[in-house]
Amino acid sequence: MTERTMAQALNAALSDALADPSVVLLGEDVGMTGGVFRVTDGLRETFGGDRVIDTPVAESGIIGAAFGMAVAGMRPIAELQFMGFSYPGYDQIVNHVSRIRNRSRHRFTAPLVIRIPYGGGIGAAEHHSESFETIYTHVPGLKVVVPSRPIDAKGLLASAIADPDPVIFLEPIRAYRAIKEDVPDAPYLTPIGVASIERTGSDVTLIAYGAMMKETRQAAELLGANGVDAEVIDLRTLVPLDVETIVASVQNTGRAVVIHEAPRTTGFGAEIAALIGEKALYSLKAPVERVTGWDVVVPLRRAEKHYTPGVDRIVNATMRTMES
Amino acid sequence: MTERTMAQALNAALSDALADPSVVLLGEDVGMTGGVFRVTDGLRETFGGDRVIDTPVAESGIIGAAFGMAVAGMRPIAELQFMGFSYPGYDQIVNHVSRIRNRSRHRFTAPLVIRIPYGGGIGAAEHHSESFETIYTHVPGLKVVVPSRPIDAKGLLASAIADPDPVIFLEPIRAYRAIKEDVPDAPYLTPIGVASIERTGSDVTLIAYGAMMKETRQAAELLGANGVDAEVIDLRTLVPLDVETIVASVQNTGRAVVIHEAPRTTGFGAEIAALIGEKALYSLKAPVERVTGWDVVVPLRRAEKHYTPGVDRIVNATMRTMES
Amino acid sequence: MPQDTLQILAPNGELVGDPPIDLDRIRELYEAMVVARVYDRKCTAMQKQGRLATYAPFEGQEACQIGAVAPLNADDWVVATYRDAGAMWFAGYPMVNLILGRTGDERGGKTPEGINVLPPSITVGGHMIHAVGTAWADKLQDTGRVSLTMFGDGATSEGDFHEAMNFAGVFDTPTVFFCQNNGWAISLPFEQQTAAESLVDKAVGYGMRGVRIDGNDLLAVVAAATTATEDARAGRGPTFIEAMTYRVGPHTTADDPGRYRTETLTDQWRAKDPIDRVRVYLEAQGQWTEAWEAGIAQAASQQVEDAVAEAEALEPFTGDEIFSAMFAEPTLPLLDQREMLRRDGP
Amino acid sequence: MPQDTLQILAPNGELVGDPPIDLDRIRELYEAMVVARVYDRKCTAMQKQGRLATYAPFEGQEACQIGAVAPLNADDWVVATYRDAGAMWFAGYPMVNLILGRTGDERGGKTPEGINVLPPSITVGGHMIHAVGTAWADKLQDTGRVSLTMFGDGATSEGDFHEAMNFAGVFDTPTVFFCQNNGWAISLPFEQQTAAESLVDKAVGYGMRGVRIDGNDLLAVVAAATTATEDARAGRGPTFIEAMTYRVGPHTTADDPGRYRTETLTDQWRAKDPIDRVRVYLEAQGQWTEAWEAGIAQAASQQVEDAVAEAEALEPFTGDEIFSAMFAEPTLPLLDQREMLRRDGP
Ligand SMILES: Cc1ncc(C[n+]2csc(CCOP(=O)(O)OP(=O)(O)O)c2C)c(N)n1
Ligand SMILES: Cc1ncc(C[n+]2csc(CCOP(=O)(O)OP(=O)(O)O)c2C)c(N)n1
Ligand SMILES: [Mg+2]
Ligand SMILES: [Mg+2]
Repeated sequence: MTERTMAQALNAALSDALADPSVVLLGEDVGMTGGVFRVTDGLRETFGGDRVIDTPVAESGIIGAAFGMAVAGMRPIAELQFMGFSYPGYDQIVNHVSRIRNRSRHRFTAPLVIRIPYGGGIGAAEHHSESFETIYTHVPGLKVVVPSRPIDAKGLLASAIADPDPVIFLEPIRAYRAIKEDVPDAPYLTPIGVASIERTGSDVTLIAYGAMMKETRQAAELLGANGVDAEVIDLRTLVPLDVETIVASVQNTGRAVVIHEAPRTTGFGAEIAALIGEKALYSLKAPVERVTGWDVVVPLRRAEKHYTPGVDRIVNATMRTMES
Repeated sequence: MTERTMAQALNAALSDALADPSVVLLGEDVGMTGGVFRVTDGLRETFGGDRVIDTPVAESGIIGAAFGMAVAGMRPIAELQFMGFSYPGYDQIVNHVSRIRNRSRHRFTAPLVIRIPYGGGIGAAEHHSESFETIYTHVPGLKVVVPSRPIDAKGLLASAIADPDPVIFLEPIRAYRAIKEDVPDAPYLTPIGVASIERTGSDVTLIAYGAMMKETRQAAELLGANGVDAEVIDLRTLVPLDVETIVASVQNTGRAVVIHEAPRTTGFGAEIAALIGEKALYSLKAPVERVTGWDVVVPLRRAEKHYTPGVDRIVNATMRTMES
Repeated sequence: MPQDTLQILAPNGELVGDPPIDLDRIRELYEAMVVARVYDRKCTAMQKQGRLATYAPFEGQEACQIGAVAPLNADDWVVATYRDAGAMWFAGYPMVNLILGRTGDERGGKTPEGINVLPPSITVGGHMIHAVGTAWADKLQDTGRVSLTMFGDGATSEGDFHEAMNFAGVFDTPTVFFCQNNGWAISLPFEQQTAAESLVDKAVGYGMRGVRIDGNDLLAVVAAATTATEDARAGRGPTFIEAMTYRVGPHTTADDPGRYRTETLTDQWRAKDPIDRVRVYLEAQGQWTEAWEAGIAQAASQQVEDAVAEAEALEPFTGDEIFSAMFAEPTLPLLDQREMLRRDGP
Repeated sequence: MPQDTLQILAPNGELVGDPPIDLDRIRELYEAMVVARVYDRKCTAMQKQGRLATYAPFEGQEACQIGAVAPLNADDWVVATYRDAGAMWFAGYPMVNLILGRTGDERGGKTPEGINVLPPSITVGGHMIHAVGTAWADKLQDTGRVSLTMFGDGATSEGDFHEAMNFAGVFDTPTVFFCQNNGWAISLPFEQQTAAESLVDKAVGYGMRGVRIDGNDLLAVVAAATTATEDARAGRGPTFIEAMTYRVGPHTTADDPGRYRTETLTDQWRAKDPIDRVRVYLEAQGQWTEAWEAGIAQAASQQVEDAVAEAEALEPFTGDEIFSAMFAEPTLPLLDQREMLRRDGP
């Protein structure tokens, strides 16, 4: 066990993975500088510039080349610098990465991980605060994973790399260094597709993932202090979703609040709310509340706070569900 | 009045719009051939190659150039050949088209229409049957319009072109020539953001848009014959959504089925279901049913029928809501 | 032909350079071109009968289709397009797979083990970088394989072409970029696709070798492709080949070229037919008989018929099967959806 | 400098070619370079104090920043990047707007009426095509305006660069492509971005005029930019300019260049400073005094301080305001969300 930030935990998973010679890491500035967020720090020194590859500024090229490598039997890990810079690679992801297995009926596959730092809360420049996970969850053939804490980050990334199919691995920027926790030193796999009940509770289910887990945990504490016993679910994987855990919890509590910083319309919260409506309608004591980012461009530093859901917003929404 | 297919109605709207010299039309094969679907037939002959512009095969370039033209005060209409070919232009749409007004606080704007044929049902090759409207509805700053019939197509396209903001105009491929109806010859505007109640009913609300309106209308007839009185809403606009019309209807009927051919997870049906859950929970007599495409690549011709929701699937889902 | 265009066999069947291969090999490649043309015409005909979906004929481009692939090893990568059925077939992709694809059946995409021909790219431009990735993997793993990517003039307008060329240059991958400049991107003539004189002018901007060839000259194609393939295999990096050819047929069976071009130019190109000139040459060398060609054509025609029959005889996918190749194992949500389809029907 | 690189004023301040402008104009542009440098250093300093968000300094690139813009008219388009604050300012974008942007306030993006400088592009590569679109509109509407787009060496790796260059060539738009090849795309040196010798080698592949210049030579920059601008305005189409320069500072205030480069090369470039050489030249011509420069610097410093103070004094956006510029009029769903924010708080 070593105390690690999420960035360090991810670094450890990458380092473990690179022991396999078919794994390579590629992206802008991942080598010499160790990446914008230093997640790949030291890896080039250890594994060499042929394995930890600094590429030109070309997201479509990075993903397309990684795809070709994966098809040829390697296990590439592509890093994009920010989600706001992932869109030039979107065509490659949708039209090729997600489809080659189906297109070739299992003959060719793309066991590739695309790591994308996402989310706001650090007062960054435009395009540096995006949460557009929906544009990936909507694409058949992709798995979408979002760790919220160091220990999961390491195990989930290891699973993503080992996965026979392409995984979009979303890394919440403001969680990179937010907390440290004990992370095992030996490699381990945290399964994809399994949510984690972080706190059990009987009054209401709070469902979140990634960076918003922080505010969600805080809200749960605050609610607890006010006599509301919240169950907290960290989804960890968006696709394939652990529907069972969500539904079982809501059937028990009768109330749900789903939290994300992505824009509201067709955000992932819509999917969760729809599913709950489908599978647990008769348990619901109150409408499912969605606490989300707004349908606006994430404001810049001076006004960003109006965008990202804060503890208050979660608490207020939860209290509203308690009134019914 | 002239009987027109949707393709002809769109052609008429484009022809009307081109009377304004600031309007130009650009895209692959829109000029000499009149477009893959012949929607722009004859326009180059009438307005010349400078106004109806055949471009190189470069979707990002088409949208980016159209964006620049719009910023400089023109009213470009960009055509992409199929939604499956729209992804290379996604970055331009998300990072520039949708944002320039906010980025410049109204100083620069992008009054631009991006026409995208979408949807399946014609047994086309891979990438030619996509319904990924979610990747546009999720983007703040875009309007998303989907006509289902000739008369709306003409009026909505005219409104889209007149709109001061960017509009993603989705044209259901299999509705291009499916029906003819009387369409006024003079220009007119059908307002964006207003759904149409196509059939009133008291038992259940069927909500759909675009190509799926055909099966939805048929299902409603069939249900009617079986004593189930369905209200049918054609959304016509996905963003901004006419929430009021939906909610009022469901409050009245107590049941809802939402139908689209897009993949299920974070499809637009999730948003509708979530909204109904939020605003009409206590009216609901049964879970909102989502009748959607599956989370798979749209199958090719020989198996496509398993993908696109058919009348049976809509009827069965509706009957299930009636049982509660 | 513009200047600096490699030509070895002139349209009249006379040698104007040194053949890169011997007569036996020329006969083999000639045979392949004939099969390709028969296949191509047969598909067009079957499409008209409604037995195939839209088809993109490559008539006029047979020298490229066969010559580009000729120098490859059996396990080299081929990453090509909807118009490259001839090349894919010659590289080992079975005809029945090609036909299955054209009937609208995903099983066409299942390349046999050991053959590294990817299913055809339907989108324009996105696939070239894949041949950089496969080549890069081969370079890193020292397999000695080469990746050939084939694409049209139109594809060079896409940003992905640029990124592919740039990556190949920077990472010095064993990739052969084979561009069939057939004069058209659907209705857009070459002159309106770029202000450059020639696509080969782009190579220098990527620090890449570039060569322009008569794409209707089998021997020029083989010569250029062989050099490029050998260079790639020997670790000398990528090459860009611009083959000047012409699509004499429609863009696809759904296209009406009368809307955008006259027959005059097309007829000029028909006169430069890639098969005719090899026939004239072979005949002059006493290497061709009508009976031999008729036999090949007959067998090819039968092969296509058989493939279509085989494809049609195959039961279409069940509903269950559409869920079965999205992931190595269907996920729980997919199984749930499969259940819904079973329950409510399509 | 590689061969074929236009230079007029050598690093030692001596003329090696014909100045394209007279001494008065050189003094004006010198003054602008000084203001730009003061602004740049001041921003870096203020960022360290936490008063500005991440800042991307352009020190070493002042000749490009000022010279590229010098030939423009007041209403020409400027479509540039996060590193082009000097150019944007000189083109009429107020300093307070630049600063507002750097404090993280959208109001910085509100260019004054009449000035056609777009807010800086933060994404790399996507903006160049916008300058093709604006230029195309101007061509269609015969306004006589020109569009200048500025970008780095790194941006030429993006597919969008290719599409922009290609469209400009094909549609012959009045666009000036001004590439500051400053040697780095963050940590990636130029040699690893492309296998080409030089970026200007790309121009021929687009049928475009291309010229490589000493980007630290104000007079070479002005000469090349003037020719390109005049050509564009006269309907002679686009030009690609590769200006060889160097980013002597970090990529941004968040970057540590020590991770990827040594100071040796940087020091060599410092010796070729774009401001120093003009000073030496002007001084030799009796056109420069220390007092004059101090005055300019002092005023510039004050201007930056004032702009930061003004920006800080501005009330930050209310919650309501984040909804107010998504559309001409907020949509009903947005008004609904505004209500939710009012109700539940942030
Ligand atoms: C990304 C994308 N955009 C548009 C299309 C539609 N389309 C199909 S073929 C074609 C023209 C391609 O021309 P070229 O590359 O020269 O190949 P050719 O058809 O001549 O063989 C176009 C525009 C597509 N398939 N993919
Ligand atoms: C699409 C996109 N990808 C990646 C980035 C991250 N990024 C910011 S600046 C930069 C390097 C750009 O280099 P260059 O174009 O040479 O400009 P310079 O910074 O040297 O002025 C990168 C990769 C981005 N902003 N946008
Ligand atoms: Mg072509
Ligand atoms: Mg640079």
